[in-house]
Amino acid sequence: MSNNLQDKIETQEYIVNMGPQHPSTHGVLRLMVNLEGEIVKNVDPVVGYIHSGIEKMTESLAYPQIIHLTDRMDYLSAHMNNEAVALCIENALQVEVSDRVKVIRTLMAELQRLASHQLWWCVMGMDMGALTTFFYGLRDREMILDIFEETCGARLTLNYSTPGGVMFDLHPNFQKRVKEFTKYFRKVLPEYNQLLTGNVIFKERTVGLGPLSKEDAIAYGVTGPTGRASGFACDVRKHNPYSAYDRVQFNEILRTDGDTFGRYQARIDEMYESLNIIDQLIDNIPEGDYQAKMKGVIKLPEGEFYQRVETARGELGVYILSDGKKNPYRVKFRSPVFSNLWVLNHLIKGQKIADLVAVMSTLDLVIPDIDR
Amino acid sequence: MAFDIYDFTTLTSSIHQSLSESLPPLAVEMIEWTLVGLSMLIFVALFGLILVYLERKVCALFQQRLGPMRVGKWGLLQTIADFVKLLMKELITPNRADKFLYNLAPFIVIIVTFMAIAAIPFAKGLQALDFDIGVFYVSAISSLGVIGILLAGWASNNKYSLIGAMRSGAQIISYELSVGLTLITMIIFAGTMQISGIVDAQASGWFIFRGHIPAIIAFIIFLIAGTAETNRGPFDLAEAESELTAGFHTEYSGIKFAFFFLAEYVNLFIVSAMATVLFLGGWQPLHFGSFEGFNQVMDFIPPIFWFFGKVMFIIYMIMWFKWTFPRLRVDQILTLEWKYLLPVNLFNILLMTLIVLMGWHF
Amino acid sequence: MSQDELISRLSQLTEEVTVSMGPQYVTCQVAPTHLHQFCKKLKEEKDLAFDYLISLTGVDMPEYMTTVYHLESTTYRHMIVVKSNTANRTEPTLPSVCDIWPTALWHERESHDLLGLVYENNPDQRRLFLEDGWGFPLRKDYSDPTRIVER
Amino acid sequence: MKALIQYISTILQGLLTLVKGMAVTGHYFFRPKLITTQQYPENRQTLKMFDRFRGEVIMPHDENNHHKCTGCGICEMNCPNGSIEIITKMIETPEGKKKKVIDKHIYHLGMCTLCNLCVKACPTGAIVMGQKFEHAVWDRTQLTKVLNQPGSELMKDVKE
Repeated sequence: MSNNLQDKIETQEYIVNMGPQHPSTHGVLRLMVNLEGEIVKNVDPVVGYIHSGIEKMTESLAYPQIIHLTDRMDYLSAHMNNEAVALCIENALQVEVSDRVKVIRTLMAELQRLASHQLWWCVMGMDMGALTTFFYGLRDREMILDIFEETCGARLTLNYSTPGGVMFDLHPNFQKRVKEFTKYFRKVLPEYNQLLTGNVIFKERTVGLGPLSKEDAIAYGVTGPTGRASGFACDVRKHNPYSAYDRVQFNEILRTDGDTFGRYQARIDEMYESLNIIDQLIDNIPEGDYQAKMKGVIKLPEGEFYQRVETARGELGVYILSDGKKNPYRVKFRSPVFSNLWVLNHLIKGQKIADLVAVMSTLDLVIPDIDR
Repeated sequence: MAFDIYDFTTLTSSIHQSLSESLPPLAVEMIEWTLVGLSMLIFVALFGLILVYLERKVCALFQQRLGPMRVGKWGLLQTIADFVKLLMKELITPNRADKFLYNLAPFIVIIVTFMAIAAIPFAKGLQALDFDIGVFYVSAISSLGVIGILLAGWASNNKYSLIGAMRSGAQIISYELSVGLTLITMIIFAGTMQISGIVDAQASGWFIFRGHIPAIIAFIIFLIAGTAETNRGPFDLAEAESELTAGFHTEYSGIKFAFFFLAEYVNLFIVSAMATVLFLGGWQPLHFGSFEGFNQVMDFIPPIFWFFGKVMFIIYMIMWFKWTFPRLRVDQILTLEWKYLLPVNLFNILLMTLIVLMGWHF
Repeated sequence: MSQDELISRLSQLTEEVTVSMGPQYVTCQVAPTHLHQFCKKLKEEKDLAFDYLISLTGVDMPEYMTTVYHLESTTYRHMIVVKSNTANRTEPTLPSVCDIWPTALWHERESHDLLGLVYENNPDQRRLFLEDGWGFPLRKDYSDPTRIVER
Repeated sequence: MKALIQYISTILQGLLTLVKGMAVTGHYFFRPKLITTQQYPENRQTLKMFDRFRGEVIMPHDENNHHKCTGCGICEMNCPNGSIEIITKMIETPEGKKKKVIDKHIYHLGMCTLCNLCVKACPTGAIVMGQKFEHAVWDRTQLTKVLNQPGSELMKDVKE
């Protein structure tokens, strides 16, 4: 009888559908999680819920108009996205921008990186269940957004870089505000460490979780702090300097552990490096034009152009194929999050559901950057 | 009707007498039970609302926010507005849910919390049930709540709910052990399981001072295990918002959800009240050896304020835990219990027994 | 390796490749039949060591379909561009390089989704963003009168 | 014995890190003055946006109901989203010449991404970015605005 019953019981695969609406996917990412009890057996990300067809839209837009679309890819590193397209166009046209523009762009990029990492930090804490971190991170990020708003007129979708320069000159208050911010933030960052980094529960949950080897990081094309935590030297700022990165001293944060805690620590360390870069530049912003002379209608010469920049999440590549008209023939954005996402399954197999959330938040996913 | 804020036995006995004069004993019994039940009901509803408001304000202050500010002065009426909203919401039952169990679960949870609250001594003479095994009764009843959570998770026909319920089951079964062992530690010290007896024994000094090292260790363990018992703070795996959306009560809406919500806060009160009774002297005021003037000032504060002051302090501590720490993972919760709390607890019992035997306490 | 050295070194690698200097990087044009073999060599030759596939782009030229590979060596920090064309527009087929660089798996899937390029031996050629049966929006002849407004 | 000491020290160290974390939150709990949130609709009067804030495109008019828009259509060309439509009309100037002037400068706020390209491109500085940020309306059609006021004219000294 009992044998008979056992035969009748069917064991089904326990597939939990995380998303597209789920608190920890930070957007409309859907994960089909195959579970065995608490253990994750397989994760299949399903993307495309917020695909906006930016690559197709660019084919019918003029070059200066493309830039504002890139704000909407990785909205947390909007300035770096703008900068990438602007640099690519300048590169193709052989336009030399003034030193002032270069320094402004670098400063803005580093502020943006800080803002992005702050948001990542507070969301990471929230995913781990420490809700208070969320408010502390946002509190500090607000200061950077105010700086942006004062200079660029927008907080998130900056659209600040234009081909040949920047949209506005720096606001007179800019230097004062940034100095205030760096002073304040250097004081607050140790608090971040006290609250979350050193916490025994946090350490227990992250150290040794989801390790990614250097070889795998290169093979999967995992860049940014995520890749650098595994030892993959992929900092474009260091290896292919653009804007003013060749004139500042900073360290490329390279770690060897490559686990969740390593990725966490890499970002915390990067915040210090960003503060260093800002400190080096903020007092010597050279005078000059904030916008180089450009033609009314920008036409790129025939050919293909590629520009790499380092966003807060990794390497962004802009590939423009031009046929000499005022619209590009084909634009491709090699977005960092698109490549970083797919390593998730590799990292999470055999771990628990709670770990899935932790690993996902250290990959620092921004969904519109996947879907573009 | 005699009323004495320092001793409620006069009030209760005068009510009993005035009723007995005109009514047969059975009717007196019935009326008294109804009165007690009603006052408990009102207390739970009111205190739940106050606790929810407090939690929102406290967490807002931890997070540098203002918290509810709109409804009433400083948002004082916010929770009442929320309660009215919850009352008016549609009760949704998922299509393929087990209807009977699904509807039963919130009632189990709320009834169990009511049963436990009966044994809590609010002040001298203000206690509904005073068994000679009171501590045992509270610990036995409070572990029944997990049945409601398990039923809710299973009957919802939701995968998140089921995972949450299973986690909750594993967690509460483990932490029941720690709570029980700390209770035993303190029972050894008090020499009685009767709650009123335990409180009376602390008239000369709270157990946490008199029992020194083992009592402090037991207090810390009780706080940790108690937080876990209430499914709160770093132990809120059953709900685990960022993992399981809302865990076992994902599918509940309206007043059924409110029952779970209320039960969580009443459980919080029960755990804090038990900690108060066992470690902080229940409603006994704070006395320091021979400082007569100080002791008299302390005596002047009515016991009911002493009791609620201590309870609020412990509730504040538990809220502080919740709004500071990240959540533990399910295997770490079990590790913490079985590898750390249990051995320390067992050792602590030995230590306490030794101290009681040798009379090394104050 | 400087770019001139790269050109000569790459030309020696196989005969079926035309190496030229692009606007920024050395560009190799390879026939689809030899693409996989060529890429394998690019990764495995000790002095080339192109172990990092930065970007994989499908392009629809009106006459043919192209896939552009941007490669970098993490040891030597040199970059090249590899291109491969297929003239067949109804079923444009290229060999997959996902066994050489695993990241190509999803870049190829994206390219397959948006341009209809088929990558042989890619184990996961489901649509990525769009539903089955949708057209290929990044092709130049794609038309969608309801969703695309011509300017 | 060594294992026992290690066991106890892990417990104590773990507790210490927890207390450290609680010190941070406790620090802020007892300093309600540091609260940074604002009560938005209540502080509307004192809320001032930065002067470069991009809220919407507006066309400033002077006291004589004159604006600077010549109707050249450069903003329409520069707009990436097609949120600006220029409708011009021909009028006869007092000298008897025919002249093209703006009839309606239609602006779809619902399609606008506030990228500032039109303002930057405008040769006469006729349109600027406004400070208003409360754009919620009941009906989508209310988001389509005509920027030049009815009966308004081109300023005298604006070169075409």
